[in-house]
Amino acid sequence: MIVIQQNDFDVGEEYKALVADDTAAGAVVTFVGRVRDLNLGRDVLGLHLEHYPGMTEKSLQAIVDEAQSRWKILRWKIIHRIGDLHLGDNIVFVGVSSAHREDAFHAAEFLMDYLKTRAPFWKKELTKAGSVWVESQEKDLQAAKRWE
Amino acid sequence: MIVIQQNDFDVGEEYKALVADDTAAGAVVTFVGRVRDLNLGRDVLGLHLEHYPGMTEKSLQAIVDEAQSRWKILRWKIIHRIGDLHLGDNIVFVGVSSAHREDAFHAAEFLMDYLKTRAPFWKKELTKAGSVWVESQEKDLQAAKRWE
Amino acid sequence: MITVLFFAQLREQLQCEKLSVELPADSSVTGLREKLIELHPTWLEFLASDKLLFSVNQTLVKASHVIQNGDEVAFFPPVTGG
Amino acid sequence: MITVLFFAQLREQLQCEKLSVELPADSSVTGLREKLIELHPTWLEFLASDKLLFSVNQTLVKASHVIQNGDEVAFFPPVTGG
Repeated sequence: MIVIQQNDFDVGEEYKALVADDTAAGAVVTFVGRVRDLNLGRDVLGLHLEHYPGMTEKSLQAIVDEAQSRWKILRWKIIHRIGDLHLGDNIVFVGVSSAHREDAFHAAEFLMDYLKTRAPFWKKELTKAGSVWVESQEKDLQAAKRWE
Repeated sequence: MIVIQQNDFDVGEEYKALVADDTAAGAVVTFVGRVRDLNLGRDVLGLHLEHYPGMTEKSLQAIVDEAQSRWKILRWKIIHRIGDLHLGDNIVFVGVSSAHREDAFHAAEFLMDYLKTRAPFWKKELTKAGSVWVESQEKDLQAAKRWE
Repeated sequence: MITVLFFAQLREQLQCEKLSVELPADSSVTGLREKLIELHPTWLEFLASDKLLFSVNQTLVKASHVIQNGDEVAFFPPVTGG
Repeated sequence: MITVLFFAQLREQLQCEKLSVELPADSSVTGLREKLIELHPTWLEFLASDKLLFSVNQTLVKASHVIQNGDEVAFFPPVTGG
């Protein structure tokens, strides 16, 4: 399931939903991305997250479809927060369950690498020096290229 | 922290401990391994997990030391259950926080691959046909070799 | 009629979130971009960036993609979510 | 005196979890294995497996590793945790 919301999420509840009544799920990987204090040397106080309603969900579904064609996934969930976030807040959750750990690890990492480079979200950082739109990073493009 | 215990663990609580008061943690990866119903074609009802007290903890610490020499890890935790487990029970938890997702993903996957091949735990499967010690698997050795 | 959307810093630079425009048949995204610059000459420096991405009906496309009447076209900078 | 431990199926096969044994100076793990088979001839088929792993004082070692008086030596099958 793909969820775009302002509200926070609860990792414990998401884990429970990924495995509830599923005794085939031998491996579960979760990833959480958070607002951290230092990004590329800038002191970050918070973030504003913008997205493209409709296209964001569509892009994420295409990324999930691609992951499912590559790995055996039992259940998955992607949550991405939008709006104003503070230091230490959760931004994104990706959870994948599978019979085997290789599938769960690789699918989760792939989902994050593609989300970072293909899903229409934009971050504006609030720092002491003012607010500035985050530039895309070459290392994220390189990370996504590993899967081609 | 390394914990070997019979009791279950709570993924939500473990996530909270990994990030509490740490605004440097931009990325958190958790892995949970569970007792699944079908292993190598056998219908599994449950598991008995044996370990080598003392050496198990020492082996896991060596694996964590190796991971810390390769990736920038902020916090980490490994929990492995022992004794009798049932279908769908959690077996192992690995959690890693880092500034960046590559470090968190790779460290967590490395910890699991090395735990699987180097930490003295042994599984006995309970199936309808009786109980049998699990054989080590070539694919786990291959997974661990990727990191050499 | 074509609906055009702008996001993130591009939206702020153009001071425009959404507009509607008439295009000749068989116009491409490049043609739309030229039309927008013709209508708003000050947009040139922002719309000329070779880093901009384009979507038509919420799917990423190349600049040569041909636009149909009724399409929703968006221009935006490289994405930075996650 | 050397303390010897067995784990998992090996412990069940030998019907032994722990024993103490005297060894000549400079004995290796291989020497200990030979000594154990001498003391318990029925253990031959189980201790002969080339898949067995050995640890001395809770660190994995090779069969050529020399054992000191007071060491804790363990024999066990390949690990299967996680």
